[in-house]
Amino acid sequence: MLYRNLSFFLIEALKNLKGNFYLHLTIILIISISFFIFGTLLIFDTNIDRALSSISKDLSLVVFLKDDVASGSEDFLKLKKFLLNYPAVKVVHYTSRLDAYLDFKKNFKGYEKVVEEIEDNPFPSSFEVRIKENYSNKKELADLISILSKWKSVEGLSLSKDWVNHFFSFISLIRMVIWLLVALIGTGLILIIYNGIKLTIHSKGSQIEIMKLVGGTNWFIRGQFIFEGIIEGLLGSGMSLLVLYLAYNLMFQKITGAFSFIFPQQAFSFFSVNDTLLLIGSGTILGILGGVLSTTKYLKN
Amino acid sequence: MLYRNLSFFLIEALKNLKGNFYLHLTIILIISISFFIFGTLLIFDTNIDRALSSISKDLSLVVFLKDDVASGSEDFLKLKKFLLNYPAVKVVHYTSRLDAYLDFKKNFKGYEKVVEEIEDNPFPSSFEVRIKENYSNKKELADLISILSKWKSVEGLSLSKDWVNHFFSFISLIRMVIWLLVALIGTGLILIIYNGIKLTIHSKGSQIEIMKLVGGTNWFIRGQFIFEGIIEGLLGSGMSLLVLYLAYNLMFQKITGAFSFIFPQQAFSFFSVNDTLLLIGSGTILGILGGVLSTTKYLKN
Amino acid sequence: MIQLLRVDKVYEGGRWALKDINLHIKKEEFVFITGPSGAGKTTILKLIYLGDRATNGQILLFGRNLAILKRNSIPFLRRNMGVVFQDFKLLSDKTVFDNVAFALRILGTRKVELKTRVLETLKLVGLEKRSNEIASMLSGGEQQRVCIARAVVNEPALVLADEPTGNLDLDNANQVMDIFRALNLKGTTVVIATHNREMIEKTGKRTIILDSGNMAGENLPRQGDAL
Amino acid sequence: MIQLLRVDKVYEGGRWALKDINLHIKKEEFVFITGPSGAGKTTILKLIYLGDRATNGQILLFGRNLAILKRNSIPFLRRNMGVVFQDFKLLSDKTVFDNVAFALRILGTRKVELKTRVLETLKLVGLEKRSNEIASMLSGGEQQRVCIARAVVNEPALVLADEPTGNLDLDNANQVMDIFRALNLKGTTVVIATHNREMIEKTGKRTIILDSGNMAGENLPRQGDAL
Ligand SMILES: Nc1ncnc2c1ncn2[C@@H]1O[C@H](COP(=O)(O)OP(=O)(O)OP(=O)(O)O)[C@@H](O)[C@H]1O
Ligand SMILES: Nc1ncnc2c1ncn2[C@@H]1O[C@H](COP(=O)(O)OP(=O)(O)OP(=O)(O)O)[C@@H](O)[C@H]1O
Ligand SMILES: [Mg+2]
Ligand SMILES: [Mg+2]
Repeated sequence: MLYRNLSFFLIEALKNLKGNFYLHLTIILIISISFFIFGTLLIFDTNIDRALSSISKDLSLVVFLKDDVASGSEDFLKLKKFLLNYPAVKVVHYTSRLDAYLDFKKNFKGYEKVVEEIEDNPFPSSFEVRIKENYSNKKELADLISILSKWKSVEGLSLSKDWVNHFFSFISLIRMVIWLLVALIGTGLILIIYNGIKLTIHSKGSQIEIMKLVGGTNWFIRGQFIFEGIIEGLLGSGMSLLVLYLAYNLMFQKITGAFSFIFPQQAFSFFSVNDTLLLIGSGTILGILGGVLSTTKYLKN
Repeated sequence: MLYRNLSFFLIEALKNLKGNFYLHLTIILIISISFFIFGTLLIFDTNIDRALSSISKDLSLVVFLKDDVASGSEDFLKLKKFLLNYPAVKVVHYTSRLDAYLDFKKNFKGYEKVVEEIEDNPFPSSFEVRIKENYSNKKELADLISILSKWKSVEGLSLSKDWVNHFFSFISLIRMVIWLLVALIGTGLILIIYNGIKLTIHSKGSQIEIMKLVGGTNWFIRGQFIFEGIIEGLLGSGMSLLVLYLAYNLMFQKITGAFSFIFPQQAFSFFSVNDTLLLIGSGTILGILGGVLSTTKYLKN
Repeated sequence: MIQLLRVDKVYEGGRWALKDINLHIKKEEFVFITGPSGAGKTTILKLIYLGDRATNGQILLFGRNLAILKRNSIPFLRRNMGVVFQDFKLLSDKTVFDNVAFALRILGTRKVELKTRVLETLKLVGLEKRSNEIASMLSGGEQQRVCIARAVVNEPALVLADEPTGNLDLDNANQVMDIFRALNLKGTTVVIATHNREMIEKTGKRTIILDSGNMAGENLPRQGDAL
Repeated sequence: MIQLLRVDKVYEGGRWALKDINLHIKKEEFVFITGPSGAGKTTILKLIYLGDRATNGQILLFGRNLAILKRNSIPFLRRNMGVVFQDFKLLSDKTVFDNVAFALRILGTRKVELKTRVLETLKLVGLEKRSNEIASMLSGGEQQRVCIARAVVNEPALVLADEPTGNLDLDNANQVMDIFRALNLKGTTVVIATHNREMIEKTGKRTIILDSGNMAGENLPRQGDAL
């Protein structure tokens, strides 16, 4: 009897979906678009969050060398060795004057002419020294800066957190807007879904009424509406994930390009399989809830 | 007769709104949320766009001075005069060694200790030279860099477009996501609204049918549904603007704070009166269209 | 007034609801259409009030050929008819008054006159005290009478009534028939589809008998009666 | 079987639909309820099938007091009744078959048996060939017969029929009455609300007469007939 009922429910649900096509298309679209928006914002936010948590640890110190310090010279090697052995230092990366010049040319598209017309290469060679996370607030770092600022081959120092700082406050603005959007859209969606259900009630009300008058129990009547809800929820969340995935693949080049330029150590990624299942699961639950709630009012008396 | 009809339509529209409360609340909410999303994205995008167009012109050159050049010395004054008179230069701003030190302390919260334990102030004094827009690609700029790099009080140069560059690619990523969202939400909304209308047709179908059978002309029947649409559109767009405005005011401090930190010359602003009217106008038009379209099918035969 | 010439009606799905119907109803005539359930009574009326189009044949109404009538002329043609539908077709969330008034509102009747006429007509069907109640809350017979009031409120040239007394007791049914007869005497053409033999016999008017979509016979009006 | 003790029904808005009704319908009885439009016939049936609750008084059905019946017992009580509604209440976008089958599906009847019984019942009302048509596409009388088929398909202990022949011609009406009589002979209690005096007289069963919500009289069954 259970199997007979379940298959009857499924068939009736499919018939209802077909019969009331526009109602259900609308519900599916609403679910789908909600999930799409949430999905996009989530993907975006997760990626930024991950990137930020990696970048914020990368405090780095740029040590500019005097122009007369050659890359193989004794002083150069001594400095390099000192840096490599210093406890607070994680990685050391050397940029020659030529590299700096080429970097500049690459980063300042449109200014190549300016640079080419400069007779001397104005860019100093430098060591970029990445500091270990747990040292960033310690005396060793202060000592390092002290020592380096007195080192005779060193022309200057720069703690390269400048743009990152501006960047952080900008990102926090963006994330604030994102969460503002999520909160307000979320509230709105709950209202829409709640009212959409009331709407469904109105459109299904007379049918439910009749089924009750003929002696259907609450759960027997609910059966088909719950199946309807499940189908809607699955289709809605599934569709949004599909569109999201297609969009992600379509834009992959551009997004990952832009992203990796800013966060070189961080790949821009889609949802994990777990997250995907979670989203589809919550779509289904939304659908079941919709089916139960939408019938509850008419089943009350 | 026209006046009699119009007031009848308005009254019937209001009765319909009351009678079919949840249907209309849903429609209003859908319109409202759509406008809200568009509004937020538009405000955000317009502001960024405006800020970018101002910032992208601000190429600036930082001239670091040797530690032994005092701020009143002859060399200092000579360099300052030279910079101020140079044709490509727009504004010159001096930062003393102490200023640089304090700036650093301010910008690197959490590193104060590091800095305090450094015995010598390691930060050079500098002139920040803002370049006139139309000079940014010209020989004068190259010459300036050439001259400065040979100037004896000058320790080094830096074209400060570094963080701005990263920043730009990040912003372009954000804007790409925004427009991707807008495009997809837009498509989705058109579908939702179209189907919402079909849904309205179903819920109003029998009423329209009956009115026709009793001899109502198409426009007589449409009258009240158009009024319904207008009311929905006005309420929908009005509500979204109100929420948007409240959110804007509530977050004003934080948003403008973060914004002005990044774009100091640019105030973060809400829609202009014109834009507001435009949005409300398009809400109304959407409503009218909804009313006309939703009745068209049943009026066909 | 109404002329059907070799009219067929085949519904989607292939059901022949009417086959080769020829019928002439004159101005100011009072005609019954009868026949068993599913004979095609409602279908004939539907074709006349343009609720559907004939599959084959010609229908002339008020001197116009319905087959070639333009869509936007339909409302104006309908304003000359009052129709009592078998399933009432009331605006279920509107009051009794608004339901009846609708037929006058589309004609642009002035407020005061509209009110008087609606209440007068409701009195005829015994519902004058119910004018502010919502239509769907009335009993079956009461709803049927609202529908009749709506059909006659604008004193149309033609009244089509489909089973107008199916939900009424004898007294109310007689009252309704009196209304139709009175209208008929004032010049309105009346066509009533019904299975109620008693009513037909008592009234003694011309009666067209349908069976499974075919014309199965015709009883002429009793002597001494008008057309 | 059914007992109404001093039952009042006041609808929202203050309309007294029933006043101080006392009524006892025995098991296997066949009873008519009659009275003019708006008398309260439909309301009495509604109270019995629990479509609404009485304002005052007690109703006992199958030995249970409806005033204190729990909500989730209602469906099981209803499965012992078949109801023919005055406005049919068919699932309008489902087929004739599905409409009738629904009353069996909720009982968990097996597929094969379900099909046989639905088709048999449709045959009784002369619609066996229409089982795959959508209910809303049928004529008024055909819809009424579907509704009757649904009410009797599970051979319930009690049949309530509200104006079950209002849209039917004489032949079909007689056929329907035959079905009710046959069920009654097999032990089903039958209560029919109708304004059709002819039918009441011909059948000669006990008749309760309502007027404006009051019990206005009662005709006892003709001699020689069963209860
Ligand atoms: N919309 C429709 N689609 C398909 N078939 C239809 C439709 N309307 C009516 N029919 C069929 O056409 C035939 C004639 O129907 P009609 O409603 O004219 O009968 P009727 O004489 O009014 O019967 P009743 O006395 O039962 O109201 C019936 O067999 C009916 O099933
Ligand atoms: N839901 C309701 N709300 C308010 N009043 C109602 C409601 N249902 C019925 N009534 C009123 O109660 C009274 C009795 O109605 P009921 O439907 O029982 O009459 P009836 O005897 O079935 O009449 P008919 O022969 O016309 O079907 C009527 O005056 C009716 O208007
Ligand atoms: Mg009919
Ligand atoms: Mg009734």
